[in-house]
Amino acid sequence: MTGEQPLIEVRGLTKRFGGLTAVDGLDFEIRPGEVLGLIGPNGAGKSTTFNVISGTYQASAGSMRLDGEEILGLPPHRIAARGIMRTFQHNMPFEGMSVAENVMVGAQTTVRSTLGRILLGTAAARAEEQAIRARADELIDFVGLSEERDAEVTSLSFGQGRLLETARALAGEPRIILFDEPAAGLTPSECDRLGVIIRGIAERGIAVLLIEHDMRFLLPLADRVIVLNFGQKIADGTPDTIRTDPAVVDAYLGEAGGVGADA
Amino acid sequence: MSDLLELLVSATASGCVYGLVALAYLLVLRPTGVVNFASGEWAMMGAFAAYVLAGMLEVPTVVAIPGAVLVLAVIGWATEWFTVRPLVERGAGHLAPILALLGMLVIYHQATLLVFGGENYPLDGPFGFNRVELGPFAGTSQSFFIIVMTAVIFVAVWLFFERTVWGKSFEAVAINRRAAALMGINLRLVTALSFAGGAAVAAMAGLLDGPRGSVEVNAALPFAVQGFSALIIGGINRVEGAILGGIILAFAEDLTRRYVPIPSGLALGVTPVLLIAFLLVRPTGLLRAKEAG
Amino acid sequence: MVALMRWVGGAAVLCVIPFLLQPYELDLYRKLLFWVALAISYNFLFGISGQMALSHFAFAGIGAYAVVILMTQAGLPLGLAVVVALALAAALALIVALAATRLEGFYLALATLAFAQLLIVVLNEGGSLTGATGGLTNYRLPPIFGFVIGGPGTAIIMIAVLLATLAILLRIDRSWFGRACRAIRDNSEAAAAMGIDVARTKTIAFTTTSVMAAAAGMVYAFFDNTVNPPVFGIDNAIMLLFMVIVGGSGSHLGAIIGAVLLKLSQDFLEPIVGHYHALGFGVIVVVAILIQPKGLIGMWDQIRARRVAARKRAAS
Amino acid sequence: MGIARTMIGAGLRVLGVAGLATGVMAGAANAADTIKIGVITDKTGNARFYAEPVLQGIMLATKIANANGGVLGKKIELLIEDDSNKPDVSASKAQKLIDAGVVAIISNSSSTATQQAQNTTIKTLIPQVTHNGSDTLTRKLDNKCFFQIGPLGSIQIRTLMAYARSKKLKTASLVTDNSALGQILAKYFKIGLEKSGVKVTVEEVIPAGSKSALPQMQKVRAAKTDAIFVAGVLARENTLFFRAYRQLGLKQPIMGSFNLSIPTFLRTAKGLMEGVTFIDAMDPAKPEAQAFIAAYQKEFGKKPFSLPAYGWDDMNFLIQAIKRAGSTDKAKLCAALQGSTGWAGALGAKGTAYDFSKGRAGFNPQGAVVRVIKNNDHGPVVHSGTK
Repeated sequence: MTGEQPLIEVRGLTKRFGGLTAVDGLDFEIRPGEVLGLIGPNGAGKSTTFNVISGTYQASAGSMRLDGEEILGLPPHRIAARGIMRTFQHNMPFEGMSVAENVMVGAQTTVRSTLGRILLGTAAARAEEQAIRARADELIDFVGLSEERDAEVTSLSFGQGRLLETARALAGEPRIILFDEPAAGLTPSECDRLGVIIRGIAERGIAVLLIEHDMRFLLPLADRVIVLNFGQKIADGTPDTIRTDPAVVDAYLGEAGGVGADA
Repeated sequence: MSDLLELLVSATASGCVYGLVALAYLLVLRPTGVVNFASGEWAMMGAFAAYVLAGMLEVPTVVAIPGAVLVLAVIGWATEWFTVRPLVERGAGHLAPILALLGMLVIYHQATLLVFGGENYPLDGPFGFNRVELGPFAGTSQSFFIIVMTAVIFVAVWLFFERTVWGKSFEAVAINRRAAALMGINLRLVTALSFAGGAAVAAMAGLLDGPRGSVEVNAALPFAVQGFSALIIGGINRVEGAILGGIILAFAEDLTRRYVPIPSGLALGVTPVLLIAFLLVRPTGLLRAKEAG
Repeated sequence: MVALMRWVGGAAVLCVIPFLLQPYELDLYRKLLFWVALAISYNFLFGISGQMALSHFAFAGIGAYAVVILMTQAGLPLGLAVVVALALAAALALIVALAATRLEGFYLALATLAFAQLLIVVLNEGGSLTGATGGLTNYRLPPIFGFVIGGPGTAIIMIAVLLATLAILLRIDRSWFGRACRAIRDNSEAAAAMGIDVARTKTIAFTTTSVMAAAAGMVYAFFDNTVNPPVFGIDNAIMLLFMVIVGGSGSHLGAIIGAVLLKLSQDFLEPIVGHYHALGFGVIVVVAILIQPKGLIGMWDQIRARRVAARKRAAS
Repeated sequence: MGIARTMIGAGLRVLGVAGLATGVMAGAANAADTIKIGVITDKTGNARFYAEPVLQGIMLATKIANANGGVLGKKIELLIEDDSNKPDVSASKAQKLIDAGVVAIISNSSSTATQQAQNTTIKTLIPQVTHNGSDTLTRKLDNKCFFQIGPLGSIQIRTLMAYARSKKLKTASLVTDNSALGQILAKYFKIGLEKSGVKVTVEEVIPAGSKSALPQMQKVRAAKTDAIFVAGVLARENTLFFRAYRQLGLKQPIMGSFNLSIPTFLRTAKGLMEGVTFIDAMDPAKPEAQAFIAAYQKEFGKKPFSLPAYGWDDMNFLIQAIKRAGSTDKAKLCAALQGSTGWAGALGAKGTAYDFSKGRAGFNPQGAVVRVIKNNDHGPVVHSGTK
């Protein structure tokens, strides 16, 4: 894994809001199939990092390269088009659509048929639509929402909503998925299920960037963890090294008192 | 020069009317996020309420004006209670209350039309239309009455928001409903009061304008359009924006009609053009929101 | 194949009706078709794409005026006039869309309302070009392929425009484009995160549906052989909005039902209950929004879902 | 007290109209035995405030005709349709009436709506009558069976000019509103003024929904014209005009179109209109007008303004033609209407009659009168005709 070329290389990523520097010269990289955790206390700059990467915020400085190509500063839909998909901390389903349609929206970046071809109803366009539907079905099965395939999304539980977001992000055939605190609000059993799914995603060769608060969820899942504090990276390593890193314990884990102990 | 000064008095009075309708929009919009296109109907109904009290029941003006305002406040309150509240509590989308109020617009309009017909009714101003000269400024007593009343209303509303605990809680709701509810603010009451206040202010606009031309059902749509145009120009976040927008709009209209050599029919385009320009170039209006916190 | 048969069958039924009607009924029928065609495209714009634009009737007016002016004053043959008028409407729609689709919710409503108002000012002040407040009249639909088109003929042309509108919109609605539009309507931030170009999608939806409105407007211009400003004003724009809401916004069938119901109630209820009809109309709209935000179609779905549930319970 | 009076008044009005309606509908027991006449009126739109009084006149004339035994031995049955002053609806309603078998249609709505309805009636050449004053109605479409009985805008201005000749006008201001009729009247006022050698130096529009007419009237004041001509239709906006006129201390004579004859102005612009001259189509001194006034007074217990007289003439114009045609066949009726030259109605100056020899707009060019507002009422006729 370590031998592979990084998929994404972030260098000197900085985001300032007025006088406040929320993210300060952050460097990191992710490789295909890697699960990278991003942790830190509240206000450490995790969410800001996330929003800058996904294109919601404009970075103040820095660079982000995908396969060596600079993509920092592209608008969100272009970032997504490069294969960087995300989930939302508060689920953001498309409420007027069924579960299957929600997942099919995720396949937007894979679409090749033009509107003209759709109007003409060409065989290729129809085949593509079939393929999108089939893929959505497959992903719904993968995350375990088969029963709810045709349900209104408003009828889903919060945990099911999280699974839907995951399936939706996968439908875009992403090279990397960004998870924004995926375990927040889930029951322990739902957490376990999500953990298995995230592992499964990584095994498909998709990189995963996880922002998480819940160490019990994150540490067993991550291949590598980056710790932020006041917008700066204070540690970067395997979960085991992070657990014992004095700076991390000092800034964050110390107070939680052996959070990782039972992992 | 004296022409210009006289025109400015009249335009300021018109701008005050626009500003009051804009304020009616704003009072509802701030805490609820709902644009109430029925504000124009409220203004028209306020004028009719004043006509019923002063013109038909022959109640003295000092009673008729607050009476009409009160009637509309009750209508505003009721409107909130049975069209907006159920939607908000159900968590309906942000467009649903706007559309429900559009439906209410039709109800208000048709109900008034059924009662009063398409006729025009005269409404007397308390001081008539004598020419008054204040230094270099000349205008009718009604114009000065409009300006003074509007100033009083805006100062009162401004003081309410800036200086009272109640006003602060409105502001808190405007900034963040959820946080405000957590702080123990009664969202329902704030919302209901916003509608009552909005309707009351709209009624003032209607009954102050009524004596100039006359009272009629068809006046509602122009009120609605002029009011939100003023609101967009001034900015949707500040009480001062409403009156500023109103006066700018009235000046733009009247000065164009007076001094720009285009057919006066084309001068009608001033309002939509200004509105489009502001929406595209500066959708926040001239006055921005104060920084939260 | 079955689908095609169904379309042909539907078109045949619609096209036979005009020959069975009395002249007044025929006139109502084609005006009803005009409203239905507009409601279908407006539903795509408002109900599916989530853009609360109030310019839809204005574009119908642009189409109607453009084709008449090009034909009678520029002397273009009908076919060319139609093409140029459509291009003109598309260009205008694109300009409005590029500017207005950046605006959200009621801001868009205000901007498009201002545009619609501006159009009325221009039509009223257009002198002999637009016929000013009186509008344009005294023109006729020239023979098409040698056929002189009468009342039923204009109805059939309207049916063609209506079905084309429906077919195109159904097809794109059931594709990635329709999903993109719905996604933007429901949550534009999440839509962008899924790789949807929000501004571009909205612009395409706005321009396409506005051109469809213009096409319907062109046929309308030959119903009474008159175009005048009041028809394309704000009243009818709001009426269209109500049709879509009452029928069930976001649903093609809902838009059709809403348009038929409200238009017919205007024509048939009004003579019976007089002005109370307009009042009742407002009540229906408010009640529809309060009780079932998805309109009549939503109510129907609800009833059906309950029945299915009851049947399941009974079976188990 | 006031409200009680008004409410009772409103109630009486409703009852009165209802009574009239039953009077009209009675005798319609066997539909085949009636002569159906269609009316397209505005009950719910923005032309309603003048369409409703006109409709009163139509119904009154019908009631009286039926009481006198009807026409050709049959009662008249009115089929009344509301178009809300919407042009497209107006055209549909015309077709509806034709299908219902009416022998003629009276259009009592705005000129825009009437014009669109004409495109329907022209197809079957069913007689259509209106009192609308727009000059373009008989010119834009060559509808051989469309007749206009109201004073055209061009006649109004010629009458006003004849009256003003003694005042030796050189320049004039022209003020109107943005309603369709207001615009059309202004157009013909301008043509008429310029034909008489009067220069129109200021043309102003007071758009619907204005809050003041001061900017426009300042321009009028600055131009120092010899007179101000008013072609506007809207009551509210015209009131703004009179307010600004008073506020700016203007003294020029005001000469108005027949729209100032709408009694609403006497209430909304109360006391502001003293001495204003306006065109009226009714001369109370004319015997035919006196007959109308007497009938109206008997029915409603008060003196009529001129608006119901338009409807009265619309209907009586049709009735006399049906009698002369001896048939309700549309071609014969059409010819009889065309040949109505010499028939005198309640409208028009004393001694004038309708004249269709030169066109389908039959109001006698000498028929309009100029009246003056006096004591906040429609005062005496001070001039009549275009000479």
